[in-house]
Amino acid sequence: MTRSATVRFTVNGEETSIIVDPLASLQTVLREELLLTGTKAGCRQGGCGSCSVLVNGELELSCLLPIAEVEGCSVETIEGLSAGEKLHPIQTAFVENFALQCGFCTPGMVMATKALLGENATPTKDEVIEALSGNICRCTGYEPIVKAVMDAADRLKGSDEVSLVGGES
Amino acid sequence: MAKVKGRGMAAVNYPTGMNLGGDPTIALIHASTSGVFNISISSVELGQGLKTVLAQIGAEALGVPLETVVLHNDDTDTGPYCTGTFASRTTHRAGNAIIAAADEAREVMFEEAAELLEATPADLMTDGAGNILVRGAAGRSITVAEVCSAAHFVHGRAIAGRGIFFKPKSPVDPDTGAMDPDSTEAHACTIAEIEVDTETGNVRVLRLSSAYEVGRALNPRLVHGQIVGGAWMGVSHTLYETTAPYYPLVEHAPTSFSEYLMPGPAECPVIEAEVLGIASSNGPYGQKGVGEMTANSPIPAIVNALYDAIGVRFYELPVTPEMVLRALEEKASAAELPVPEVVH
Amino acid sequence: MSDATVRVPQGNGPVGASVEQADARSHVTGHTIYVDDVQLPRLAHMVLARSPFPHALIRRIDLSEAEKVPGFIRALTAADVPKNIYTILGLIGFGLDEERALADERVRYIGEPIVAVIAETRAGAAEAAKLVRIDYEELPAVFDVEEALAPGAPAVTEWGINAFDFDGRPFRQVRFGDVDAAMASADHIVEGRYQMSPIEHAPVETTGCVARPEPDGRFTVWTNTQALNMSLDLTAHILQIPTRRLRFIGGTVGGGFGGKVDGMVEPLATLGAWKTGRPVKYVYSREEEMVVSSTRNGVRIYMTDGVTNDGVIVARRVRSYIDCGAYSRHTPYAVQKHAANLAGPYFIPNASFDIYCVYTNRQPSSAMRGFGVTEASFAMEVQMDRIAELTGLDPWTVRFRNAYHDGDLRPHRKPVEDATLIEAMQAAARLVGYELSPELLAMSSKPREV
Amino acid sequence: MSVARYVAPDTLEGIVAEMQEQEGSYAFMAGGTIVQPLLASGSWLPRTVIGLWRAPLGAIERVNGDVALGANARLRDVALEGLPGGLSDAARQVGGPAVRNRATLGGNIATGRGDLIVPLLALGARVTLASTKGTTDLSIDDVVDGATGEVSALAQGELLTRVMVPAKAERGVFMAVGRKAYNTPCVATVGVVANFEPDNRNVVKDVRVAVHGPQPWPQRAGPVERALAARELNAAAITDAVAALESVGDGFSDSVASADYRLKISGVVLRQALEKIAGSSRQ
Repeated sequence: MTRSATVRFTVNGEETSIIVDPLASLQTVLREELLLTGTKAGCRQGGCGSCSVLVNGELELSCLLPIAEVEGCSVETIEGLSAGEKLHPIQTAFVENFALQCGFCTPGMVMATKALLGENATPTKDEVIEALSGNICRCTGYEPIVKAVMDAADRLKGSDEVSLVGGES
Repeated sequence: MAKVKGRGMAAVNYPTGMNLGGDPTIALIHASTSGVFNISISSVELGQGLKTVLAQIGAEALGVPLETVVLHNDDTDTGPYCTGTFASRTTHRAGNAIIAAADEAREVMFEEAAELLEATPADLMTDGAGNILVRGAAGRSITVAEVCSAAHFVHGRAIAGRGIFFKPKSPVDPDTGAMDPDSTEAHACTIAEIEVDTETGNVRVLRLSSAYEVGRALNPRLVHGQIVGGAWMGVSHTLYETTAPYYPLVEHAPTSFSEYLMPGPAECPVIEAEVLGIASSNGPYGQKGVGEMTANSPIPAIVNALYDAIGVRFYELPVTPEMVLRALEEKASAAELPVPEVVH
Repeated sequence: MSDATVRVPQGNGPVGASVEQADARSHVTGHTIYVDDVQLPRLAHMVLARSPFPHALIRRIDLSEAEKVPGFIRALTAADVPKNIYTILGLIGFGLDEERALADERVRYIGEPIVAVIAETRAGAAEAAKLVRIDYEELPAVFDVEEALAPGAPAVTEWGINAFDFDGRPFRQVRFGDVDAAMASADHIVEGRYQMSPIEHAPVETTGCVARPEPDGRFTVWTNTQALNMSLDLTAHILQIPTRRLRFIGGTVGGGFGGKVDGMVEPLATLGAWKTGRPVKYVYSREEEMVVSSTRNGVRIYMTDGVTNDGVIVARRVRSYIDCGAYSRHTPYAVQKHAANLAGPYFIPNASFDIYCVYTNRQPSSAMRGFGVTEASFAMEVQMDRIAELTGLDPWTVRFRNAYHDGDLRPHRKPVEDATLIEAMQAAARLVGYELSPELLAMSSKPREV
Repeated sequence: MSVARYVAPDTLEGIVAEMQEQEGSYAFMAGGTIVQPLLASGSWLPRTVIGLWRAPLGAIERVNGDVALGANARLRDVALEGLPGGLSDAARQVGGPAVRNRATLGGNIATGRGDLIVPLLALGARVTLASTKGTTDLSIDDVVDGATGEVSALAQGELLTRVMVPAKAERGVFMAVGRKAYNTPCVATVGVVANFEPDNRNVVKDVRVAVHGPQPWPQRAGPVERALAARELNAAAITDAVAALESVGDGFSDSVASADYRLKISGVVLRQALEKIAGSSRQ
């Protein structure tokens, strides 16, 4: 059974080297090997977006990505955006705009927002809507989420990428 | 490609709560030595904001700051009974149970404070900021934390309370159907504005304007969240989703999110809502249930707007584009007239 | 309106303020632990082998191929279930012992569970489940609610009648006033056949749980049920163990909408943990959530109103068929809520309602947001517009004139309390700038002067 | 597990060697959007999965008047390339942004049902296949059998490596009707590429029309092309073209639309596409 390989990649800036089934999805490796369960599993069909992560800065559905293809890549997950009580401006915008209810789609929505704002700092409402079109939410009706993304864009304007210092200074 | 607009309205009520086999909900509260109040219940948070609202109710009834209230609802070993989260019942039931438990805990807290302040419990009040004051006597006050500490270590009082809200079982009379199934009624009226593409049959909901009467809104933003989320679900239920596209047949059942049609962010109408704060007669602080009703008025309002737009009554949901197109063709061939170019 | 006994906020407390959601920061950072996030050492995974047919007899189950899949641990069948009766309302004397936790001789809907396969990994369990070979003898099936009640229809239920029994009748009935006389006196009769097909709750988090056996004989079960106590009692009943051996942990769910009230996963996962001595995770796939988990009831409503020239409804007769699918589950209670809300926010002095809970060979339906009332509101609010058109009145006037007032008796003989439909409609008209007539502006929901 | 081996050779030759060695018992995985869900659901898969992502098959190059698209080209990159015949428009409306970052042109074609096949048929694209017997070049028309929907050309033993499309096409358009603005299953899609007589800009010199609606698979719509040949692209010609759709197929039912509706919408989309092309020909 040669379904085992060593795969090296970084997760939220930390070097990771892991012996794993090369066909295992990045989602399964993040959740079941690295216990980073902020990346969710809503469908495992590539249809809900709750497993969204960034790989080399690009938005990816971790349920569709075999871990073998992550060799040498830089992976960003929801856990990488905050440190203790210090939230990323996108996360603060979601909280203050009540842009979540059950919270299950929220990590995916935040990562889709980060990917969008990384490529387009001043998106129009339609560009926000297209950027979120791979993420399903069943509770909020999307309106507060679109508002939160526009609010996050304003918060990020001016301040360059947020530097996160872990814990209390 | 003709776009025809239409407007329609609907008005609904919705019951708060249920009785099923009798509907008890119990809450337990106890204070820590330093004045933190733990509320234990077993009602489940689905995202509607239950943990938030019930903590607000507990803090309000105890007269203590929200930050000193911690709510647990996650463990049947420690949480008392709750029937479950459905029927827009949970805030009403658990909220009333928490008020009863808070009253009991507050009574013990006031006994301890009265002893420390050498006053009678009836003279005392809370300022909501963590202090207990003697009414009319400026300066004579004590912090809740001090009272809780003294209650533990000086006088040996347990600042704790238990509360239940019980809706008795109401058997249904077999012949008349007489029953008492719920506790109060919320109401809503919705006006829908839509646009029909008469070439493809696609329907867009442009705007949903609603007035809701759901008792006192304990947390207005959370109430608004239910109204917007429910309106979106109403649009989806009316025009998009079904597990049986060829009901009553079972063929072509969708098996994934790409096959199960729901509107995306681009299909969301403008949603405006006004909430009337008319207190109910038996909800915690005059609250009524809102969670379950918020798709109910948008659905018929959209169907009525369709009649206004293209003069066709639809009796089956979902109303799909092919049903709209077929209805337009039948209407046109029946009347041999072109579809009315009516734009509001 | 409200009376003096209702508690009023003291003015220095948080009630009435839009305080931040208690778990927003935990959700938005990915810290919230949902059921599928529970990872335990030696965790095994359960996937079900299910019926591909809407109605069939089970002739033979062959596990030989499934057992060869690497990581296969064990398979559970009906024989392993201590009390193979799944009954949710039956626990409170309200439902029937009709459904199995695992089908034994007969399957009645596409997706009905037959064999629970437990393996080391999720993918392995899924592959093994697909390799369980089951021989069936297909039977005729029925999917339409009225065909199911017609003589000669295939029997979905064990006792042969495709309708739930309500005190000796195949329907729940409400009788109020004299409908025949009132209909005869009416100026107009409005009849409608309204239908809603079933919809899926589709929460982004699928139904699931993790059951772990404890050394003291108890079981800890992490679950996203909407009703912790009901699911615990149901699990104890099916496993025939005292409830003290069960500890359910949950309370934070990734969306429910009524789709997580059936307690379908906890009994089998706990049984799996018991038989294997391993923690067992049983979480629905998205396809199972769509095709197998309960849906909102499909429903067909025949509604007839007798109406006067000035738009007042003097009588309403309704016959509703609520499609519970292969098993009744919560639907008998949907019938009760439907019965109590077929007059809606209107005063209807003469009413006759017959509401059937009909069995078909469809995926069982159960509770969903608006349970029993959403369909009533849809039917009657389209009916109100038709009444307006027939009587030449505008839709607002027809609704105002029929709106109930505090103290009015509703068909199920409960006085109206906290009525505010009129006030809500007045506010909605203001919101959209619609001019109400003086007659309507003068109205209120206060009790009628007699 | 049915799958016993995973390999990802970093050269085309390595892939072909692996194909040789496994004699047909293998499945390709390019982006993973197709194979990963199958793995997750426990579906049966061949013994070996050959990952294509390491091999240099992703480049997009302009080659004297044509564009060579590697099979591994991501839909995101195809969407940004401004390709004619609506090929970039088609790529842009597949799935959500994350899917387009991962799904490949080759995978879209190999299913025989991908949305990009319609514009490729309209453009008359040519595809290059590699196999143990060497490489072969053939028209996109021969990849998906118009009569059966079979992906006959990609039978076991062949790997799609490249797609050639003209850099420019006089007038081309791709149109789709779905139920949502974004990330929606399509009811019907149409691709049209037409060249007009040099001396009379309204008269059709040659036209390729592809549709996915009348049949459960994308196909060339011969009867529609014949209805337009050598005619002035006016209302009458368009009406005849739409009528000709009837003989291409009678639609198919799924969870999104029923057969007769899908055929009706195929006609609506075809008319809109032809009107757009007729409109642009008058400028």
